[in-house]
Amino acid sequence: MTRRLLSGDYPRSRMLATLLLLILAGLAFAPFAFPGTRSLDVAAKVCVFILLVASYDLLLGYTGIVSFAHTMFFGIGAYGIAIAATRLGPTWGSLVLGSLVALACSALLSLLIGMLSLRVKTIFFAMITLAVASFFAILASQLSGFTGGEDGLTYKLPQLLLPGTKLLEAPLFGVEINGRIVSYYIVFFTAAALFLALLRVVNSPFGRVLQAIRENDFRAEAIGYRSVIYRSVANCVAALAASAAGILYALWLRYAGPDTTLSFDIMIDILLMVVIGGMGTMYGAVVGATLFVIAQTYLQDLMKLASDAAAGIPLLPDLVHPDRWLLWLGILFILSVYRFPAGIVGKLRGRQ
Amino acid sequence: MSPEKDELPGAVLDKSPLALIPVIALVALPLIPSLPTWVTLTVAGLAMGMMIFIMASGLTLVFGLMDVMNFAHGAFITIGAFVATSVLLPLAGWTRADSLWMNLAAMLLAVLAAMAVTGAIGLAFERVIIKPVYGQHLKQILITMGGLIVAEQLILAIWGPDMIALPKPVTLRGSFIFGDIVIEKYRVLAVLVGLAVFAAMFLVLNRTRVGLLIRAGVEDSEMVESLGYRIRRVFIGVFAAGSALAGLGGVMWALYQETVTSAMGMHVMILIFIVIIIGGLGSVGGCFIGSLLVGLMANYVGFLAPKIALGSNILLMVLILLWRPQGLYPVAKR
Amino acid sequence: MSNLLALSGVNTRIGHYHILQGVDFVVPQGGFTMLLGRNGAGKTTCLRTIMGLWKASAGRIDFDGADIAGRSTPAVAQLGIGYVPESMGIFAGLTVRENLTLAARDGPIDEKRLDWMFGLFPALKKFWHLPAGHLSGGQKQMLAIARAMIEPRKLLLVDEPTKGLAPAIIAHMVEAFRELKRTDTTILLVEQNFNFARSLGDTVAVMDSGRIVHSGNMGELAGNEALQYRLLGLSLDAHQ
Amino acid sequence: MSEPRSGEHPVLETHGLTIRFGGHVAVNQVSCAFRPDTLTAIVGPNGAGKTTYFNLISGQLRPTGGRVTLYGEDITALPASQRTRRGIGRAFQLTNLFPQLSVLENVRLAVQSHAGMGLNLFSVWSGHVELIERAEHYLHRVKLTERRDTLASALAHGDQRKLELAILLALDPDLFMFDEPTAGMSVDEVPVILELIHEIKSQGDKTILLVEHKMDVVSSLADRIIVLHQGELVADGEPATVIASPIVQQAYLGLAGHE
Repeated sequence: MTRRLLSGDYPRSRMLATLLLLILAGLAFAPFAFPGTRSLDVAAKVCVFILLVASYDLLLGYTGIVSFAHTMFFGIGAYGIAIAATRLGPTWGSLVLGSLVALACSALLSLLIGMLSLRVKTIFFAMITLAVASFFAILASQLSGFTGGEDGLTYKLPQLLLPGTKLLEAPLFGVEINGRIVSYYIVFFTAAALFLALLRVVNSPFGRVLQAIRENDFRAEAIGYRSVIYRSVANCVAALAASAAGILYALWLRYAGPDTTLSFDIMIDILLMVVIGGMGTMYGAVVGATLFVIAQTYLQDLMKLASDAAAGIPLLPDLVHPDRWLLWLGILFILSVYRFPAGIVGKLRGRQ
Repeated sequence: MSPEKDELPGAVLDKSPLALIPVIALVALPLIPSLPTWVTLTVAGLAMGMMIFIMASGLTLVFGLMDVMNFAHGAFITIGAFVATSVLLPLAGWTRADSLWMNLAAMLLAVLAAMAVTGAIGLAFERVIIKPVYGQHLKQILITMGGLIVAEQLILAIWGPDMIALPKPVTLRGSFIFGDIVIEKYRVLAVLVGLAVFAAMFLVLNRTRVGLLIRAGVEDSEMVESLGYRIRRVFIGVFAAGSALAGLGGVMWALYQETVTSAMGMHVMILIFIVIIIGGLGSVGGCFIGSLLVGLMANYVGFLAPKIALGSNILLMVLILLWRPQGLYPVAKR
Repeated sequence: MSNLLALSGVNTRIGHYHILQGVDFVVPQGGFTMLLGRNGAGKTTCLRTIMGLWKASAGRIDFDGADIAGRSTPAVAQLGIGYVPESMGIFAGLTVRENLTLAARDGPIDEKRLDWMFGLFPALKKFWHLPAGHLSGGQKQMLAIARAMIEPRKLLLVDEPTKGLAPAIIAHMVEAFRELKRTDTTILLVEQNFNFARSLGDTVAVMDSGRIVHSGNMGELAGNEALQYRLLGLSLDAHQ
Repeated sequence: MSEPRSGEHPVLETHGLTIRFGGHVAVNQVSCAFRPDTLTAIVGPNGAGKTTYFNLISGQLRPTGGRVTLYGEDITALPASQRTRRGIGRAFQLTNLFPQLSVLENVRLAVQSHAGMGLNLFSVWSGHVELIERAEHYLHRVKLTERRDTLASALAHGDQRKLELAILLALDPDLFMFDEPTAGMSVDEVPVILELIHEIKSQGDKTILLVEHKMDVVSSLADRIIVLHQGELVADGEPATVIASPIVQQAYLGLAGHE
């Protein structure tokens, strides 16, 4: 059973397995273990980003493609729900329709980009995706009648998902079972299922071909694999998964805007998570996303203490200022690329 | 893609991409209601193109020579702009004086300071960040992205997160007016500086021994070493020079916009990438033409349909890639 | 005759491959040494290791009285070694003149030497201002050789100068090398064309699988068909 | 692939095949037909265009002129991967593997390609036991079974050449192309390779092209020799005849002055 679920790709490290189980348990019981709006927000964000980062790992770690358009697909998913819910009203039907349209758009766009530019060198592709993604972000803010522009869209969801909806009369384990809990578990289970699906993809015959192409695409062609097709399919699968993550995020936030889904800052966050967690491992996405989101939320509190303590010393307070937390992650990122390309997961596996 | 094609400015054999500039200008002519407006927009477009060229040329030259694409180049532009604020704001007396020479002297100081700082950072960047990942494109992208993250945070730590206003020096404000034609003075300066940079690059590359070394190094650096030259030193020099040009571009762009933000480098990076893709990765001549095309396109479309200005540049990029999948002047090597 | 160059126990690894596995041979001062062997034997790697383009993992490379193993390529070149790689390494976008100007490290090209070179390779004079990419294969090879000797060098390393050239051009090349020989140039030349090698070589070293399997003077090898067959697989009558 | 394959119908033909690099014509107007159950050796001096001719046939290069047909069908425009899928298998001169994958995985990927399972996204690769068994079979044939879990990059040179051949066998092609299969091998490793080529040949329905320098190898294996010189086909025929012809004596072996 476990073997089937994990597609035969085990953590291969006791430490890593323990860490993953802890994260799984934490997320599965988050509403009860960490009650409170802020911590549930953190848990939901972790779920969404695990999926988002895992889908990026399929591209970066397994296929060796650097794309800067991943947030674009994330955004398409989020805006799909947002626009459908705004225009067609808060019904299940409109959510399904919005999701399907968003997924179709992502599939089409990713195949188009792939076919047009995946033949070329890594750098060329990275530059083109960066240009296309920024164009898309600007488009979203320009078409304000449709997308809400810079302000984004806030919308209602079906009754079942609203905080005001109580499902049980009495609280369960001291927690009131309302629409937010339902939303959370939709996010959690969908993200978990899709993560396992991605784990399956990288361990499928297809996934092995991707790694072969990453290693030596000339030879992969010579033994009969047309690399542009494989890269395009990988690009498309990753785009679909990113859009799914966007859909979940929009469901959770009941809001979609450029800053939460399309901005280049999120692209940088994804890069940080995948590299620090461990490229080409899938589990790196779980570890990286969890650590990052927790750091984003709680590290700043810690840094505030440090910053106050360093008051009076020139520049140092600025460097450990809570707003500068990315500085330290950036340095960790550079060290990861040089010293441990397989990230935290690689480190943990290496110890065994 | 014949291998003997020369990729350097002036020695460009293939003329058809050059013709794109007048073609775009002529296509725009009937669409724009009046001739003076067209002239104004054309000059504005060329000026914008020149500034983009200053910022992009260093990046593409470094790629052509060292096969390194520095995704943190935008941060150098931002740093150049912030250094300009640190120099020009205390020199308010010079910039507010109604004397062209005082104004230019202040600008020159700012430019020199910006170029010195970004050049030095470039040098350190090459040694610490890029040197270990030569030839590994994927790691290069990642590592320079890491450099970008760190650099942006350092900028925020030093100059703060707020937008800084940077007014143009007094005598460079306003416009020359010829009848109905209005030409901003600063744009004239931008065109002059851009032409000077292009001419300087052309002369260095084609008329000096260092230029000969660089051109040979772009083709086959191993052979240059086999002839007894320490090409690495030339490479590092070019990297520092490319970074210094980013600093110069940052000053020019900041004064053009009259505001400096920590995100400005990233914004122009998009334009710079479009320009480099259009021109062909590593080609300085292609970069020059690409910059002018993008500058003109942005101004014409910005006037006709402001909402799709950036989209028009993406469209231009896609069209050119459909015509020439590796850009206007593909650099055939490696 | 003293030895200008001597390799002893040279090992070279490229990535995971152990290409040179203890190479020993000498290049006597003032003579032509031919390095022969089958494809993949390690001849090119040998020249590249001498040039410092690959780093020897073990062994000594003594040139003109100093161990140059481990020195950088520019440093090796500055000691007076000229190199003509198999690919010829022509700068296609530079003119013939620029190619030669760059090769003249010590300043302007010596006119007398240039005239002598034009005598050897008239095509270079004809196409002086043409980008070198427009030259034919043979002309490129001539430019590559001219570039390596535009200034006096103590030693020339030449990798398969006859590769892909027509017989008439090879004959011309032989003449040019004979002319060079009269100037007491020392040359280490990698070759597959045995006839060419025989007509020029004074001494010979034969490589196989990353080792030297034979070395001696050329006359001995040229006169011994059984040895040729054993070392180079050169025989027409063997299996008829 | 449904075309008849009797001895008279060529499997592969090149028609006026030509490629220029700048001013240099590497392969010039080469027309030649290859029939099944025939081993053709392609010989010629270094730089004669043999490997380039191979690259044109297997699709690594596109010709500037001429056509390549497989069972009469024009495949000039097909990429290398499609030609492999249609039955052209090629071993490379310079070893060209997946260095960071295991020996078994290198072969398994070829088996998987032949089985047409590359686009299978939702099954676990290790569950396809039949593919792994077939890969093991091919490893056994080249005597590499013991190294199955080694990374390809860690193999000795001779073993890498063997792995190269195992990959080729795993593709189960109709047309085998060997580019100097014994280059750089030690003397005791060569017979393994030659025996393997002999086995393939004795299957009877395969077409084999072989680029080789060693004349003893060529004359013991080949049914036919073609000679390339300066990119042109200068001789074609029975081994004994071709080797004895004056043009070959001069052009290929450079032994015109054979005392």
